[in-house]
Amino acid sequence: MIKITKEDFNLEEEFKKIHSKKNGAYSFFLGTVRQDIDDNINGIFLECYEDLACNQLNKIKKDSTQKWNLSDCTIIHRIGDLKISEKIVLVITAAPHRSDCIEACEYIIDTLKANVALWKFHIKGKEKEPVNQKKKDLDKYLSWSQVIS
Amino acid sequence: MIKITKEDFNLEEEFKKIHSKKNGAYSFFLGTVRQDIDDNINGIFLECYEDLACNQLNKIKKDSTQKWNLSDCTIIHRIGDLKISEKIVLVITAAPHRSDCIEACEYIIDTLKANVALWKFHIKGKEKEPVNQKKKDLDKYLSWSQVIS
Amino acid sequence: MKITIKYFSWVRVKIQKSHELFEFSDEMTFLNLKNELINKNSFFDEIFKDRSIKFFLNLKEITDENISLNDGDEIALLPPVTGG
Amino acid sequence: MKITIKYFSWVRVKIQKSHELFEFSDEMTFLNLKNELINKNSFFDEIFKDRSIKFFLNLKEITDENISLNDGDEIALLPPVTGG
Repeated sequence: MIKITKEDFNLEEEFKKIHSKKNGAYSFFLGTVRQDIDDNINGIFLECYEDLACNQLNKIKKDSTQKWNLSDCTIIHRIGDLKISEKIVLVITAAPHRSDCIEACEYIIDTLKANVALWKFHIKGKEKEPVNQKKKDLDKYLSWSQVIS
Repeated sequence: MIKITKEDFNLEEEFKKIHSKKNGAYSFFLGTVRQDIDDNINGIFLECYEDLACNQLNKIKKDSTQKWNLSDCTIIHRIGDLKISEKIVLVITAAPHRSDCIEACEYIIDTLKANVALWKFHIKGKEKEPVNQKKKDLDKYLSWSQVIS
Repeated sequence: MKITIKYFSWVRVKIQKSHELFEFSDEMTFLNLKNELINKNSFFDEIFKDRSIKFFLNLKEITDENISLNDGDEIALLPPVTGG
Repeated sequence: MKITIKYFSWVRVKIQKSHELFEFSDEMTFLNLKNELINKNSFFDEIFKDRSIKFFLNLKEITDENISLNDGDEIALLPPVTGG
Protein backbone atom coordinates (compact mmCIF):
# COMPACT_ATOMS: atom_id res chain seq x y z
CA MET A 1 0.00 0.00 0.00
CA ILE A 2 1.13 3.50 -0.92
CA LYS A 3 -0.47 6.38 1.00
CA ILE A 4 0.12 10.13 1.21
CA THR A 5 -2.00 11.47 4.04
CA LYS A 6 -2.55 14.15 6.65
CA GLU A 7 -3.72 11.48 9.10
CA ASP A 8 -1.63 9.77 11.78
CA PHE A 9 -1.20 5.98 11.56
CA ASN A 10 -0.88 3.11 14.03
CA LEU A 11 2.04 0.69 13.64
CA GLU A 12 0.13 -2.39 14.82
CA GLU A 13 -2.77 -1.62 12.44
CA GLU A 14 -0.43 -1.11 9.49
CA PHE A 15 1.38 -4.36 10.34
CA LYS A 16 -1.95 -6.25 10.43
CA LYS A 17 -2.72 -5.09 6.87
CA ILE A 18 0.53 -6.53 5.49
CA HIS A 19 0.75 -9.55 7.84
CA SER A 20 0.68 -12.95 6.11
CA LYS A 21 1.69 -16.44 7.19
CA LYS A 22 3.92 -16.74 4.14
CA ASN A 23 6.26 -14.11 5.61
CA GLY A 24 8.73 -14.68 8.44
CA ALA A 25 10.34 -11.25 8.42
CA TYR A 26 9.18 -7.63 8.49
CA SER A 27 11.41 -4.59 8.50
CA PHE A 28 10.07 -1.18 9.46
CA PHE A 29 11.52 2.27 9.16
CA LEU A 30 9.72 5.05 11.00
CA GLY A 31 10.76 8.70 10.71
CA THR A 32 9.49 11.24 13.24
CA VAL A 33 9.85 14.98 13.77
CA ARG A 34 13.01 15.38 15.83
CA GLN A 35 13.56 18.20 18.31
CA ASP A 36 16.83 19.52 16.97
CA ILE A 37 18.94 20.90 19.81
CA ASP A 38 20.83 23.40 17.64
CA ASP A 39 17.88 24.57 15.60
CA ASN A 40 14.80 25.42 17.63
CA ILE A 41 11.69 24.51 15.65
CA ASN A 42 8.01 24.27 16.57
CA GLY A 43 7.34 21.57 14.03
CA ILE A 44 7.55 20.91 10.32
CA PHE A 45 5.38 21.46 7.26
CA LEU A 46 5.43 18.92 4.42
CA GLU A 47 4.55 19.97 0.90
CA CYS A 48 3.86 17.37 -1.78
CA TYR A 49 3.25 17.16 -5.53
CA GLU A 50 0.86 14.31 -4.90
CA ASP A 51 0.26 12.93 -8.40
CA LEU A 52 3.98 12.75 -9.08
CA ALA A 53 4.89 11.50 -5.60
CA CYS A 54 2.38 8.63 -5.91
CA ASN A 55 3.91 7.60 -9.24
CA GLN A 56 7.41 7.80 -7.77
CA LEU A 57 6.47 5.78 -4.68
CA ASN A 58 4.79 3.13 -6.82
CA LYS A 59 7.95 2.86 -8.93
CA ILE A 60 10.10 2.50 -5.80
CA LYS A 61 7.74 -0.21 -4.53
CA LYS A 62 7.83 -2.07 -7.85
CA ASP A 63 11.64 -1.85 -8.20
CA SER A 64 12.32 -3.01 -4.63
CA THR A 65 9.72 -5.80 -4.73
CA GLN A 66 11.38 -7.22 -7.85
CA LYS A 67 14.97 -6.73 -6.73
CA TRP A 68 14.53 -8.22 -3.23
CA ASN A 69 11.64 -10.59 -3.90
CA LEU A 70 9.39 -8.93 -1.32
CA SER A 71 5.95 -10.35 -0.59
CA ASP A 72 4.59 -6.91 0.11
CA CYS A 73 5.50 -3.36 1.00
CA THR A 74 3.81 -0.41 2.72
CA ILE A 75 4.86 3.22 2.30
CA ILE A 76 2.95 5.95 4.16
CA HIS A 77 4.04 9.59 4.12
CA ARG A 78 2.36 12.35 6.09
CA ILE A 79 1.88 15.83 4.62
CA GLY A 80 0.85 19.19 6.07
CA ASP A 81 1.75 20.52 9.53
CA LEU A 82 3.38 18.11 11.97
CA LYS A 83 4.37 18.79 15.57
CA ILE A 84 7.61 17.76 17.25
CA SER A 85 7.78 13.95 17.73
CA GLU A 86 4.90 13.21 15.34
CA LYS A 87 5.31 10.40 12.81
CA ILE A 88 6.36 11.51 9.31
CA VAL A 89 7.01 8.38 7.28
CA LEU A 90 6.60 4.62 7.59
CA VAL A 91 8.10 1.94 5.38
CA ILE A 92 7.28 -1.74 6.01
CA THR A 93 8.77 -4.52 3.91
CA ALA A 94 7.67 -8.14 4.20
CA ALA A 95 9.53 -11.21 2.96
CA PRO A 96 10.00 -14.89 3.77
CA HIS A 97 13.57 -14.18 4.99
CA ARG A 98 15.07 -11.26 6.84
CA SER A 99 18.03 -10.11 4.75
CA ASP A 100 15.74 -9.23 1.83
CA CYS A 101 13.29 -7.15 3.79
CA ILE A 102 15.98 -5.34 5.81
CA GLU A 103 17.95 -4.27 2.73
CA ALA A 104 14.83 -3.36 0.74
CA CYS A 105 13.51 -1.23 3.62
CA GLU A 106 16.73 0.78 3.70
CA TYR A 107 16.69 1.15 -0.10
CA ILE A 108 13.13 2.44 0.00
CA ILE A 109 13.71 5.12 2.63
CA ASP A 110 17.00 6.21 1.03
CA THR A 111 15.33 6.49 -2.40
CA LEU A 112 12.27 8.25 -1.02
CA LYS A 113 14.48 10.89 0.63
CA ALA A 114 16.30 11.70 -2.62
CA ASN A 115 13.69 11.07 -5.24
CA VAL A 116 10.06 11.71 -4.25
CA ALA A 117 8.26 15.04 -4.71
CA LEU A 118 8.07 16.02 -1.03
CA TRP A 119 9.52 19.12 0.58
CA LYS A 120 10.09 19.78 4.26
CA PHE A 121 9.85 23.19 5.93
CA HIS A 122 10.93 24.05 9.48
CA ILE A 123 8.22 25.95 11.35
CA LYS A 124 9.79 28.70 13.45
CA GLY A 125 7.15 30.89 15.04
CA LYS A 126 4.99 31.96 12.09
CA GLU A 127 7.71 31.37 9.51
CA LYS A 128 8.09 28.26 7.35
CA GLU A 129 11.65 27.85 6.12
CA PRO A 130 12.37 25.35 3.33
CA VAL A 131 14.85 22.70 4.46
CA ASN A 132 17.89 22.15 2.24
CA GLN A 133 18.58 18.72 0.78
CA LYS A 134 21.45 17.06 2.65
CA LYS A 135 24.42 15.94 0.59
CA LYS A 136 24.68 12.77 2.66
CA ASP A 137 21.09 11.83 1.75
CA LEU A 138 21.87 12.24 -1.95
CA ASP A 139 25.14 10.31 -1.61
CA LYS A 140 23.36 7.50 0.25
CA TYR A 141 20.78 7.24 -2.52
CA LEU A 142 23.47 7.26 -5.23
CA SER A 143 25.33 4.46 -3.42
CA TRP A 144 22.43 2.13 -4.33
CA SER A 145 22.85 2.63 -8.07
CA GLN A 146 25.20 -0.36 -8.30
CA VAL A 147 22.85 -2.59 -6.30
CA ILE A 148 19.62 -1.84 -8.08
CA SER A 149 20.78 -1.56 -11.69
CA MET B 1 14.09 -2.70 27.32
CA ILE B 2 15.01 -6.38 27.17
CA LYS B 3 12.15 -8.86 27.61
CA ILE B 4 11.79 -12.63 27.27
CA THR B 5 8.11 -13.46 27.50
CA LYS B 6 5.30 -15.87 26.64
CA GLU B 7 3.00 -12.90 25.99
CA ASP B 8 2.23 -11.30 22.64
CA PHE B 9 3.15 -7.63 22.15
CA ASN B 10 1.70 -4.66 20.27
CA LEU B 11 3.98 -2.69 17.92
CA GLU B 12 2.38 0.69 18.58
CA GLU B 13 2.60 0.15 22.37
CA GLU B 14 6.24 -0.89 22.18
CA PHE B 15 7.00 2.13 19.99
CA LYS B 16 5.33 4.47 22.52
CA LYS B 17 7.64 3.17 25.28
CA ILE B 18 10.79 4.05 23.30
CA HIS B 19 9.41 7.17 21.56
CA SER B 20 11.23 10.40 22.35
CA LYS B 21 11.38 13.80 20.68
CA LYS B 22 15.19 13.58 20.59
CA ASN B 23 14.92 10.76 17.99
CA GLY B 24 14.07 11.19 14.33
CA ALA B 25 14.53 7.58 13.27
CA TYR B 26 13.33 4.18 14.43
CA SER B 27 14.16 0.88 12.82
CA PHE B 28 12.14 -2.25 13.61
CA PHE B 29 12.74 -5.87 12.85
CA LEU B 30 9.85 -8.25 13.46
CA GLY B 31 10.17 -12.00 13.06
CA THR B 32 7.04 -14.17 12.83
CA VAL B 33 6.29 -17.89 12.50
CA ARG B 34 6.33 -18.58 8.77
CA GLN B 35 4.25 -21.26 7.09
CA ASP B 36 7.00 -23.11 5.29
CA ILE B 37 5.68 -24.52 2.02
CA ASP B 38 8.15 -27.41 1.90
CA ASP B 39 8.02 -28.31 5.55
CA ASN B 40 4.54 -28.58 6.97
CA ILE B 41 4.52 -27.42 10.60
CA ASN B 42 1.73 -26.62 13.06
CA GLY B 43 3.81 -24.04 14.87
CA ILE B 44 7.05 -23.68 16.78
CA PHE B 45 8.26 -24.13 20.35
CA LEU B 46 10.93 -21.84 21.74
CA GLU B 47 13.19 -22.99 24.55
CA CYS B 48 15.35 -20.52 26.47
CA TYR B 49 18.09 -20.48 29.09
CA GLU B 50 16.63 -17.29 30.48
CA ASP B 51 19.35 -16.10 32.88
CA LEU B 52 22.00 -16.47 30.20
CA ALA B 53 19.83 -15.12 27.37
CA CYS B 54 19.07 -11.95 29.39
CA ASN B 55 22.79 -11.39 29.97
CA GLN B 56 23.53 -11.96 26.29
CA LEU B 57 20.74 -9.61 25.13
CA ASN B 58 21.91 -6.92 27.55
CA LYS B 59 25.44 -7.24 26.16
CA ILE B 60 24.14 -6.95 22.56
CA LYS B 61 22.14 -3.87 23.59
CA LYS B 62 25.15 -2.28 25.28
CA ASP B 63 27.54 -3.03 22.38
CA SER B 64 25.18 -1.74 19.71
CA THR B 65 24.18 1.36 21.69
CA GLN B 66 27.84 2.33 22.02
CA LYS B 67 28.86 1.42 18.47
CA TRP B 68 25.96 3.21 16.72
CA ASN B 69 25.23 5.90 19.31
CA LEU B 70 21.63 4.76 19.79
CA SER B 71 19.30 6.67 22.07
CA ASP B 72 17.49 3.50 23.03
CA CYS B 73 16.80 -0.07 22.01
CA THR B 74 14.04 -2.63 22.64
CA ILE B 75 14.48 -6.38 22.28
CA ILE B 76 11.52 -8.69 22.98
CA HIS B 77 11.68 -12.44 22.38
CA ARG B 78 8.75 -14.81 22.83
CA ILE B 79 9.21 -18.28 24.32
CA GLY B 80 6.99 -21.37 24.56
CA ASP B 81 4.50 -22.57 21.96
CA LEU B 82 3.74 -20.23 19.04
CA LYS B 83 1.26 -20.78 16.22
CA ILE B 84 1.83 -20.08 12.52
CA SER B 85 2.04 -16.32 11.84
CA GLU B 86 2.48 -15.35 15.52
CA LYS B 87 5.16 -12.80 16.45
CA ILE B 88 8.47 -14.28 17.66
CA VAL B 89 10.92 -11.43 18.05
CA LEU B 90 10.95 -7.64 17.94
CA VAL B 91 13.96 -5.34 17.77
CA ILE B 92 13.49 -1.56 17.84
CA THR B 93 16.42 0.84 17.60
CA ALA B 94 16.06 4.59 18.09
CA ALA B 95 18.53 7.28 17.05
CA PRO B 96 18.63 10.91 15.94
CA HIS B 97 19.53 9.80 12.38
CA ARG B 98 18.47 6.84 10.29
CA SER B 99 21.68 5.15 9.16
CA ASP B 100 22.66 4.41 12.76
CA CYS B 101 19.40 2.83 13.79
CA ILE B 102 19.02 0.79 10.57
CA GLU B 103 22.49 -0.73 10.80
CA ALA B 104 22.24 -1.36 14.55
CA CYS B 105 18.87 -3.08 14.14
CA GLU B 106 20.32 -5.50 11.61
CA TYR B 107 23.36 -6.13 13.84
CA ILE B 108 21.11 -6.91 16.78
CA ILE B 109 18.90 -9.46 15.01
CA ASP B 110 21.92 -11.10 13.31
CA THR B 111 23.74 -11.37 16.65
CA LEU B 112 20.68 -12.60 18.49
CA LYS B 113 20.19 -15.38 15.94
CA ALA B 114 23.75 -16.68 16.36
CA ASN B 115 24.54 -15.87 19.93
CA VAL B 116 21.63 -15.93 22.39
CA ALA B 117 20.53 -19.01 24.36
CA LEU B 118 17.29 -19.70 22.51
CA TRP B 119 16.35 -22.86 20.62
CA LYS B 120 13.57 -23.33 18.09
CA PHE B 121 11.60 -26.55 17.56
CA HIS B 122 9.18 -27.30 14.74
CA ILE B 123 5.90 -28.67 16.01
CA LYS B 124 4.67 -31.44 13.69
CA GLY B 125 1.60 -33.15 15.11
CA LYS B 126 2.65 -34.10 18.66
CA GLU B 127 6.38 -34.07 17.87
CA LYS B 128 8.79 -31.22 18.57
CA GLU B 129 11.85 -31.39 16.32
CA PRO B 130 14.87 -29.22 17.14
CA VAL B 131 15.67 -26.84 14.28
CA ASN B 132 19.27 -26.86 13.03
CA GLN B 133 21.31 -23.69 13.05
CA LYS B 134 21.62 -22.31 9.52
CA LYS B 135 25.11 -21.76 8.19
CA LYS B 136 23.99 -18.51 6.56
CA ASP B 137 22.86 -17.15 9.95
CA LEU B 138 26.27 -17.93 11.45
CA ASP B 139 28.07 -16.45 8.44
CA LYS B 140 25.94 -13.31 8.63
CA TYR B 141 26.79 -12.88 12.31
CA LEU B 142 30.51 -13.45 11.66
CA SER B 143 30.44 -10.81 8.89
CA TRP B 144 29.86 -8.17 11.62
CA SER B 145 33.12 -8.96 13.44
CA GLN B 146 35.01 -6.33 11.44
CA VAL B 147 32.36 -3.69 12.04
CA ILE B 148 31.92 -4.11 15.76
CA SER B 149 35.50 -4.77 16.90
CA MET C 1 -2.88 27.11 -25.73
CA LYS C 2 -3.11 27.00 -21.93
CA ILE C 3 -0.16 25.77 -19.86
CA THR C 4 -0.29 25.42 -16.08
CA ILE C 5 2.97 25.86 -14.22
CA LYS C 6 3.26 24.48 -10.67
CA TYR C 7 5.74 25.81 -8.14
CA PHE C 8 7.09 23.96 -5.11
CA SER C 9 9.22 24.59 -2.02
CA TRP C 10 11.39 27.73 -2.10
CA VAL C 11 10.28 28.52 -5.67
CA ARG C 12 6.65 28.65 -4.51
CA VAL C 13 7.63 30.77 -1.51
CA LYS C 14 9.65 33.20 -3.67
CA ILE C 15 7.03 33.55 -6.43
CA GLN C 16 4.25 33.61 -3.79
CA LYS C 17 1.93 31.30 -5.69
CA SER C 18 1.54 27.55 -5.99
CA HIS C 19 0.59 27.57 -9.67
CA GLU C 20 -0.04 29.88 -12.59
CA LEU C 21 -1.92 29.57 -15.88
CA PHE C 22 -0.24 30.96 -18.98
CA GLU C 23 -1.86 31.41 -22.42
CA PHE C 24 0.12 31.30 -25.64
CA SER C 25 -1.24 31.73 -29.15
CA ASP C 26 1.52 29.85 -30.99
CA GLU C 27 2.69 26.28 -30.94
CA MET C 28 5.75 26.01 -28.77
CA THR C 29 8.42 23.81 -27.26
CA PHE C 30 9.61 23.81 -23.64
CA LEU C 31 12.63 25.83 -24.80
CA ASN C 32 10.30 28.49 -26.30
CA LEU C 33 8.32 28.52 -23.04
CA LYS C 34 11.47 29.12 -21.00
CA ASN C 35 12.33 32.17 -23.13
CA GLU C 36 8.77 33.52 -22.94
CA LEU C 37 8.80 33.19 -19.15
CA ILE C 38 12.18 34.88 -18.78
CA ASN C 39 10.81 37.78 -20.85
CA LYS C 40 7.76 38.04 -18.61
CA ASN C 41 9.65 37.88 -15.29
CA SER C 42 13.40 37.98 -14.63
CA PHE C 43 12.81 35.65 -11.71
CA PHE C 44 12.64 32.80 -14.23
CA ASP C 45 16.18 33.55 -15.36
CA GLU C 46 17.40 32.49 -11.92
CA ILE C 47 15.19 29.38 -12.01
CA PHE C 48 16.34 28.16 -15.40
CA LYS C 49 20.01 28.72 -14.51
CA ASP C 50 19.64 26.69 -11.29
CA ARG C 51 20.94 23.22 -12.16
CA SER C 52 19.36 21.70 -9.04
CA ILE C 53 15.80 22.38 -10.25
CA LYS C 54 14.09 19.64 -12.25
CA PHE C 55 11.29 20.25 -14.76
CA PHE C 56 8.40 17.84 -15.21
CA LEU C 57 5.83 17.83 -18.00
CA ASN C 58 2.66 15.93 -17.14
CA LEU C 59 4.48 13.99 -14.38
CA LYS C 60 7.43 13.02 -16.62
CA GLU C 61 10.86 14.60 -16.24
CA ILE C 62 11.80 16.76 -19.23
CA THR C 63 15.02 15.44 -20.76
CA ASP C 64 14.76 17.17 -24.13
CA GLU C 65 14.04 20.90 -24.09
CA ASN C 66 12.71 20.71 -27.64
CA ILE C 67 9.69 18.69 -26.55
CA SER C 68 6.43 20.15 -27.97
CA LEU C 69 3.82 21.46 -25.57
CA ASN C 70 0.08 20.92 -25.91
CA ASP C 71 -3.01 22.70 -24.65
CA GLY C 72 -3.70 21.71 -21.04
CA ASP C 73 -0.14 20.61 -20.26
CA GLU C 74 1.08 20.81 -16.68
CA ILE C 75 4.68 21.79 -16.07
CA ALA C 76 6.21 21.58 -12.60
CA LEU C 77 9.36 23.24 -11.24
CA LEU C 78 10.90 20.98 -8.59
CA PRO C 79 13.70 22.05 -6.26
CA PRO C 80 15.69 19.19 -4.64
CA VAL C 81 13.28 17.07 -2.60
CA THR C 82 13.53 16.81 1.20
CA GLY C 83 10.86 14.35 2.35
CA GLY C 84 11.22 11.30 4.56
CA MET D 1 29.94 -30.82 46.36
CA LYS D 2 26.70 -30.47 44.37
CA ILE D 3 26.81 -29.48 40.68
CA THR D 4 23.68 -28.86 38.58
CA ILE D 5 23.91 -29.63 34.89
CA LYS D 6 21.36 -28.07 32.54
CA TYR D 7 20.48 -29.53 29.14
CA PHE D 8 18.98 -27.69 26.19
CA SER D 9 17.59 -28.40 22.71
CA TRP D 10 18.43 -31.82 21.23
CA VAL D 11 20.64 -32.66 24.23
CA ARG D 12 17.65 -32.22 26.55
CA VAL D 13 15.45 -34.25 24.19
CA LYS D 14 18.01 -37.06 23.95
CA ILE D 15 18.77 -37.24 27.69
CA GLN D 16 15.05 -36.76 28.46
CA LYS D 17 15.61 -34.29 31.28
CA SER D 18 16.16 -30.54 31.50
CA HIS D 19 18.64 -30.68 34.38
CA GLU D 20 20.37 -33.07 36.72
CA LEU D 21 22.05 -32.72 40.13
CA PHE D 22 25.36 -34.55 40.62
CA GLU D 23 27.21 -34.99 43.93
CA PHE D 24 30.98 -35.35 44.15
CA SER D 25 33.04 -35.81 47.29
CA ASP D 26 36.34 -34.45 45.94
CA GLU D 27 37.43 -31.10 44.68
CA MET D 28 37.39 -31.11 40.91
CA THR D 29 37.93 -29.18 37.70
CA PHE D 30 35.63 -29.09 34.68
CA LEU D 31 38.00 -31.60 33.00
CA ASN D 32 37.57 -34.02 35.94
CA LEU D 33 33.80 -33.55 35.73
CA LYS D 34 33.78 -34.45 32.02
CA ASN D 35 35.61 -37.71 32.74
CA GLU D 36 33.29 -38.54 35.66
CA LEU D 37 30.23 -37.97 33.47
CA ILE D 38 31.60 -40.08 30.59
CA ASN D 39 32.17 -42.91 33.10
CA LYS D 40 28.58 -42.61 34.36
CA ASN D 41 26.93 -42.46 30.92
CA SER D 42 28.47 -43.05 27.51
CA PHE D 43 26.06 -40.42 26.11
CA PHE D 44 28.41 -37.78 27.50
CA ASP D 45 31.22 -39.09 25.31
CA GLU D 46 29.22 -37.98 22.27
CA ILE D 47 28.47 -34.61 23.89
CA PHE D 48 32.05 -33.77 24.79
CA LYS D 49 33.30 -34.77 21.34
CA ASP D 50 30.72 -32.50 19.65
CA ARG D 51 32.62 -29.31 18.82
CA SER D 52 29.38 -27.39 18.24
CA ILE D 53 28.30 -27.66 21.88
CA LYS D 54 29.35 -24.87 24.23
CA PHE D 55 29.75 -25.24 28.00
CA PHE D 56 28.82 -22.52 30.43
CA LEU D 57 29.69 -22.34 34.13
CA ASN D 58 27.45 -19.97 36.10
CA LEU D 59 26.48 -18.11 32.88
CA LYS D 60 30.09 -17.69 31.69
CA GLU D 61 31.48 -19.70 28.77
CA ILE D 62 34.17 -22.16 29.87
CA THR D 63 37.36 -21.38 27.99
CA ASP D 64 39.79 -23.29 30.25
CA GLU D 65 38.83 -26.87 31.09
CA ASN D 66 41.03 -26.75 34.20
CA ILE D 67 38.72 -24.27 35.89
CA SER D 68 37.88 -25.37 39.48
CA LEU D 69 34.28 -26.14 40.34
CA ASN D 70 32.56 -25.14 43.56
CA ASP D 71 29.55 -26.38 45.49
CA GLY D 72 26.34 -25.07 43.94
CA ASP D 73 27.83 -24.44 40.51
CA GLU D 74 25.54 -24.55 37.48
CA ILE D 75 26.93 -25.96 34.26
CA ALA D 76 24.96 -25.73 31.00
CA LEU D 77 25.39 -27.71 27.78
CA LEU D 78 24.40 -25.50 24.85
CA PRO D 79 23.89 -26.77 21.30
CA PRO D 80 24.05 -24.12 18.54
CA VAL D 81 21.33 -21.54 19.19
CA THR D 82 18.41 -21.06 16.82
CA GLY D 83 16.31 -18.20 18.18
CA GLY D 84 15.13 -15.09 16.40
